[in-house]
Amino acid sequence: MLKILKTRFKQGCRTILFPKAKAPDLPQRYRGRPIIAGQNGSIDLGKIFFNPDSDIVYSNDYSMATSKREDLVLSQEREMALARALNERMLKIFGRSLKLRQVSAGGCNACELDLNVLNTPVFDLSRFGIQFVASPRHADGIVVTGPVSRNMREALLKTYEAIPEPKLVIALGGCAISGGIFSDSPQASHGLDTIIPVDLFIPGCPPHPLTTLDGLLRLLGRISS
Amino acid sequence: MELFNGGQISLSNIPVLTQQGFRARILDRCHEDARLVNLFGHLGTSGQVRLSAILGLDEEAGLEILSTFISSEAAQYESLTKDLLQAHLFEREIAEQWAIQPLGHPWLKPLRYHCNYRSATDIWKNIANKTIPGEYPFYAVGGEEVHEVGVGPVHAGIIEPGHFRFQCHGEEILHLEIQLGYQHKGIEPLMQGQDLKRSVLLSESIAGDTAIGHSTAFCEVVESLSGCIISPKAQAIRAIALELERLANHIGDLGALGMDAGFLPTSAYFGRMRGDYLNLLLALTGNRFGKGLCRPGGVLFDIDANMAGEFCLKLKKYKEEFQDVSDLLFSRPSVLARFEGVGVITPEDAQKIGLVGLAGRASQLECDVRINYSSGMWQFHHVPISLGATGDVYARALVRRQEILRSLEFLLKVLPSLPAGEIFTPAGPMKPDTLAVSLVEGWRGEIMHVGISDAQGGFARYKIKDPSFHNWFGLAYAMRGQEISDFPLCNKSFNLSYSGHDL
Amino acid sequence: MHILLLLHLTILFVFPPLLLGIIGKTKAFFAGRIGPPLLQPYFDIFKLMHKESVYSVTTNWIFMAAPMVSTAAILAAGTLMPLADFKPPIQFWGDMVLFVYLFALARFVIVLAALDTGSSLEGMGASREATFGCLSEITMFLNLTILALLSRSLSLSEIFLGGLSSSWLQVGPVLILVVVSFFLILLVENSRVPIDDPETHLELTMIHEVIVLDHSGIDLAYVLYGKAVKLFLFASMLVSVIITFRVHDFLIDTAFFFFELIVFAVLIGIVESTMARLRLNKVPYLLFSAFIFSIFGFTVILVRGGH
Amino acid sequence: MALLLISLSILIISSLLILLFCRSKEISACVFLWSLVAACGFGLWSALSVLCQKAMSLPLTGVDFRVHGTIPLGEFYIGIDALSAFFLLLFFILSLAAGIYGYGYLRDYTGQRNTGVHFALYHLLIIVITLVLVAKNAVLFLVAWEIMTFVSYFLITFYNESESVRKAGYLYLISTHVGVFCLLVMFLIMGAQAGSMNFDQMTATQFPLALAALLFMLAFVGFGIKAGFIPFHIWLPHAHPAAPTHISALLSGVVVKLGIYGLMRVMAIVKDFPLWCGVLLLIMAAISGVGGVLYALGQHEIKKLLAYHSIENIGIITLGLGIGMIGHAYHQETVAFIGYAGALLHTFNHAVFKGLLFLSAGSVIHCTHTGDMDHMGGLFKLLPWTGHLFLIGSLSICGLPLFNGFISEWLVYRALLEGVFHLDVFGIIFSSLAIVALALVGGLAALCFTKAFGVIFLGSNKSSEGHQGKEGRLSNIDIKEGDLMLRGPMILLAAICLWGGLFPANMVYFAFQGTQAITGLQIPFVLKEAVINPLLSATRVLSFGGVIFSVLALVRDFLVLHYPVRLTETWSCGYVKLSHRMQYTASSFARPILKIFRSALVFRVEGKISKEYFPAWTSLKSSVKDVSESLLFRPLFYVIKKFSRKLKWIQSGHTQTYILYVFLFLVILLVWKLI
Repeated sequence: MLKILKTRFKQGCRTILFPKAKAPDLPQRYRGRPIIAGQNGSIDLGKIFFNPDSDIVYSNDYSMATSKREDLVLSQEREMALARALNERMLKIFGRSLKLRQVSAGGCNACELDLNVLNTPVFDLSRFGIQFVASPRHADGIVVTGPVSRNMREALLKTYEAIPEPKLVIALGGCAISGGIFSDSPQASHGLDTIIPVDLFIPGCPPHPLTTLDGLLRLLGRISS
Repeated sequence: MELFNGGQISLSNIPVLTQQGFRARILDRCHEDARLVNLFGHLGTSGQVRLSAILGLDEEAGLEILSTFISSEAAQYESLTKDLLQAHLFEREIAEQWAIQPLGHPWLKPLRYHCNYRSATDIWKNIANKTIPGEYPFYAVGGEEVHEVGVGPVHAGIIEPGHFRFQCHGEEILHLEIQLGYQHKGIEPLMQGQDLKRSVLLSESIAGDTAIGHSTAFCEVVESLSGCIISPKAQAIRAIALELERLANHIGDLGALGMDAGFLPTSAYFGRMRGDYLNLLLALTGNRFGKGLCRPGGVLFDIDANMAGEFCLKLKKYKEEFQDVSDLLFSRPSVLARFEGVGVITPEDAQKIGLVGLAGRASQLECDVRINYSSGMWQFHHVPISLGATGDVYARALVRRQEILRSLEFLLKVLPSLPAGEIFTPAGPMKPDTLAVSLVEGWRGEIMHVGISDAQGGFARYKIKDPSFHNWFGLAYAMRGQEISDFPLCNKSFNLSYSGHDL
Repeated sequence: MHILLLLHLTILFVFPPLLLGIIGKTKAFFAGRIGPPLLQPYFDIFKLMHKESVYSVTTNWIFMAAPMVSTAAILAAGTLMPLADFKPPIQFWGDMVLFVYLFALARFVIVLAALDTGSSLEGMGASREATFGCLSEITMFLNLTILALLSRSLSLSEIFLGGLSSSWLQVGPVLILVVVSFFLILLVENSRVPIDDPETHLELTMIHEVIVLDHSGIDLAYVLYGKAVKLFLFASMLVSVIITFRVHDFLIDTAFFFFELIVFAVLIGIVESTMARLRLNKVPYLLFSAFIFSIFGFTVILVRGGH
Repeated sequence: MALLLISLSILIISSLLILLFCRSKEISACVFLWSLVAACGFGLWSALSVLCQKAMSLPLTGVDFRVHGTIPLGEFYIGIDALSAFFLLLFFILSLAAGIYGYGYLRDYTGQRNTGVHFALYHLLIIVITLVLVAKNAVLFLVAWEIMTFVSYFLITFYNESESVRKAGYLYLISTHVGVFCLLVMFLIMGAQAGSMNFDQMTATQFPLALAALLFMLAFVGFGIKAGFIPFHIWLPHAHPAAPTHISALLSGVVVKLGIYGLMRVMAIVKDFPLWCGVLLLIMAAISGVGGVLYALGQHEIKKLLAYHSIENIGIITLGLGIGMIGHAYHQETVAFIGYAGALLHTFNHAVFKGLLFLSAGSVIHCTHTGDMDHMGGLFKLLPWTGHLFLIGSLSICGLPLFNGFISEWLVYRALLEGVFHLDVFGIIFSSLAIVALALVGGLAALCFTKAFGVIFLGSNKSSEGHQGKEGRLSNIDIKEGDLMLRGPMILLAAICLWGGLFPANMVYFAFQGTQAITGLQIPFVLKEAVINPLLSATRVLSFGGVIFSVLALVRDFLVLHYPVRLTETWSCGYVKLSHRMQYTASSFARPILKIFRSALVFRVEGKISKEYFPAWTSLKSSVKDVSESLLFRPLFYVIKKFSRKLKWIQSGHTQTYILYVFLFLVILLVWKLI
């Protein structure tokens, strides 16, 4: 008991104060939201791999989640439209309590791991009333990762079906949004929104936990742009 | 024919045996001191399927390669599995990929549910057209009193999909069969072809948690084929990243083990500490999983003296923290009571199943690529092998703890004395019609990539083997006679990759 | 008098989910995080009331009715339990038997509802719940017998409202044993660590969640609420045994009672943070030791002649 | 009394009529049905009229019917006191229900047996059981008892085509005859002491304590075998499943209870026993209760499970009796009264809900053609009536509030708890151990019935795919609910269960009447109030619960208006192809608890976990072996068999020898009369 307390005080409370305070700085090399350099280009956040050896210039900005698939396409002309809060009725229901079920549908496990990170004390998703639950019956939405492989498609639909209305769908990571790196494979599909309606797109390979958190909080109206 | 880690051999130099000779040779060698490291098929020049086996001679740091041809008319051969358990999944894989029947295979069931690579009639009558992984002939214990528990593919936790079918009576598991394939994306065919830039990205996504391990293996194959020798600094940075990856995952696993044992503090602390290492990887590579670091010819990100110093400082602090928290975990009797004696794999079983990596070491198998097949950085810095004695969850946790400490020591030794030099030397074109192998000790164990180049300078066949491929059967076997409520804990102690298995 | 009864019922209906919130906060403290808000259980219940209910085609009305029956049974049991100085609305000689049997009824229907889904996962939860439940019931009865013997009453309200006031001085050790045994029973009955971990959400290890894996919407809200009330009732029973001291000032006593309950919830949080779970096949040993504790207590009374 | 005689004569006449018309199935069945209804109606009327006699101050009053010198040493002397009336009440209710059910059940019977004979035997059984209950002469009692044994033997072996049924019948005969021997000795001693074989004189006689103890032991064994105390129970789980359903119900509900009646009658006659007798009864009760339910948990066959539950409930009844005797020995009449009343009430309640359970189990077996629970599943949708009725029976037998089982268990608890208050250390120890045993029995019974109900009626059918026809499995098509003749009796019994749970006052009052007959003492009005009032308060708690339930249901209905309900599959982790094996079996459900009690049971699991990497086909089977059967009775029967072989010379087979035996018997009788 004493040992536990001692360790506890050595560890301290590590939860970041985000969104009330600014999020901790991300390192220089972090590849966040791309900067549109040229005048002619448009970049689809759902299709890029955030790899360093591409022509894209990346900024340090982690907020990238959007409510609509087309908002992920960055272009010179307009400001990026980040995710908007749910409507008032949905916010009344989910504002303080949102239970999610995660469905891993053919990804590489990186998105899953960084989603798990949100449950660690640092990000502490539970303080917003958001929690991951075992049964879709208890859930208010699903977070889908991976390119929805052919073998997972039916299981995904079953899970979606099992969740009581009203429900949310969140596509996490480039693979879920567009098939990502696997989009050439006959085993993968080309975007979750071609299968079920999606409420939140969180791009990245995998998305940084802050990107995910930022997206979720925007959806719940905890961060307004 | 002898090969070494990172070596290559012209296709024409690979010995071709008769089917009987092939079988006899593998069985002979594996009943002595060798083990089956890889067994795969690829198309021969005349349209026949060529089976190649790679045997590992752990003590001599050598690999033996041999092959045989299977004619496409009589697509069958006598199964190895009935005499050599290690071949079990390899043969199922071959049967699925090439529609070749291993005669007498005791457990011939589909693996990933896809069309075979030579467009022949499936041995399961076109399994790929049926509703996917629903049709699977599970082993069933008879009697009306037995019930089955099916878990997955959508699991309770945030983990990858797979289906576990338990035959239970009360809480006792009579038999567990694991059916995977849900994560199948067809990576191997995608890797084949000319676009190496795309292939390296794919290699980072074979298993997201082992991005460094797999991309290193891929780069080594390409470098071997193109004769590119990378600089010591690049080797060092790869090794550092690999160890950071190991640290992050091992610590995360210890946290998850604490979680499944229901011990709250350590699971929270370890969960956070895992993030520290991921953040180091983020600082180094710009990605929390190290995606984008390894490229054929070296690495894309440098560690300068500043960064090395900063890393060292942080790692020292992290080491202290780790010791505190792991002491807490390993000193709680209530935790140890959960760990001990659960999911035991005896050394004999481990050897027969062919466990590799961490799970093997927990069962006293001395298998560590960094030591047995050392290459690159590992030739200069030896990491002592960490062995467990009991082969249970406790041993697997303990091996993790030891490896964490040893990896930290390694990093603290390597970081201050980084070699100078370039980090990237562009690789040239690949030698045609050549086979190259590379072995990397990922955090789960032995990763093996085999690349066979075609005449155009791309890959004609790319074979990936994640350590999980060897170990899944070990997990299923370890659960016999255990309580079903101990399964999540035991599963976590192996923490195998679904994606790495399903490809 | 009617106002007091009304107050009793108000506390019974409103307060219970807060205990879960307090436990959550305590655990968050040990984990070094901020943790869910204190009122999170209320938010969850509110949210669930605004969701549809999904039923399996396998189920019958039992599945639908079970959460209501069990919650009603638990709340009915609450009408027998004195809270602070509030006399319960109903009391009679021998009501402790009804008290325990109402919990048994609640468990019975929930177990049936679990079997109604025809899934082996729920079956697993049902089997565990039923097994541990029937083992904890005997200790429950033995403890209540001891308390009845000490307070010379068969009515919960008389036992807990002053019936034990002199017992701590006379047979303190016995009460300590009873309290320990009660506490273990509380942990088992409410699926807390070390029997079950409310934090893990793995089908194969759980009891509390796997048994209601298929419930959704308002049904799930009832289940969660019923569980909170059950925990509340057990906690107030235990608190009433531990602290028999009263200053006989209505406000102070009431405030003190709530303070005790909060401390108690923190205590549960601490237990959950400092212990790992038992292996499921070891839980019967825990129950057995709870039984042994109360047998010891009982023996001491007989030897000391405290009756 | 006159009513009862009318009832008896109806039965006698109609059984003769049935035999007369037994060629015609329709007529005999029709006569059977209406005579049964009439006879039971009159019988119930007579029993109720005795129980309701508020003015009855003396327990043994009632109008007697007496025919002198009809039997050697005895006379046809019958009379109804409150104890008899109480048992008559439950007996007529159950025989009415079981009889109607039997009518419905056998109407479609197409086998070899003559149903007319069966019906006549059924009437005969009612007659003799009535005689047992109202006999006021020991010889009459014994004669009726003996006839009853034979009649029930013939009824059990109605399906005597099968070997197991015949074996069960023999086992029943042998066991009960060991009992009858004890009873004969007991009554002879009583008669010798009292100088008469009439119960009246016996009651008036004072028995010395040592003799009382001897009598108790004889009664304990003699009636214990009938009642099925562990370890005398071995015939019971064999005989009950073997009999046709309505006979099982009657056996479990009434015939077994006659053992209890006998014990109570002996208590009424002898009154003062040494303390240890009560303690022994209490211990045996605890063993029977816990043992019965544990054995029940290990059963796979529904009727066997129910049969073992009879043993369990006999245990609960006897707990009440035991604490009553202990209380009486301590002169703590409060404890004694409540204990006896609890025992009586539970006897009644058990008869009702066990009857209900047997009848509904019979319906299930009738539809599915199997008794193995692991072959059933999902029947709630196919057999909604039977399912609901079985559910009510289950809730009652588990003693859960709202149903009658709770009331009688509450009384037994109350008696034990009063025992804790009123007795000395010794008494406290035993009564509190009995509380623990009762709590354990209650918990285990709940476990057992969640298992039985859940596995039989809930989930999905375990034979729904690909297995039809194999091992006598059922297919869904031929599962149909029985008609009103089958349902009606069950509905009647279920209604009594609910009525007894919600309005307990009447039945408790009747039980007190019976108690007065046992103790021969007047129960103070205050005590009656002190027992009945709390039960009324309990009803208030339940109605409060009912109000809460309605509020919750209203809230739910309101919400469902806005968020409608949706139907889909059971969540199965997203797996595509489910199998019926993916649900809990009865055996799996009970395994954890059986494992915990494995030291007390012989719990065997056949079929080992294969250590092969790729195991070949194996199968698993578990069973609970009845310890007393294998350890006690098999050796005992062996000895008896050997012994009787040595006595074979008596049975010489020559007519002359038998005539000699008859002659000798007559001489002995003559000598007795002359003395």
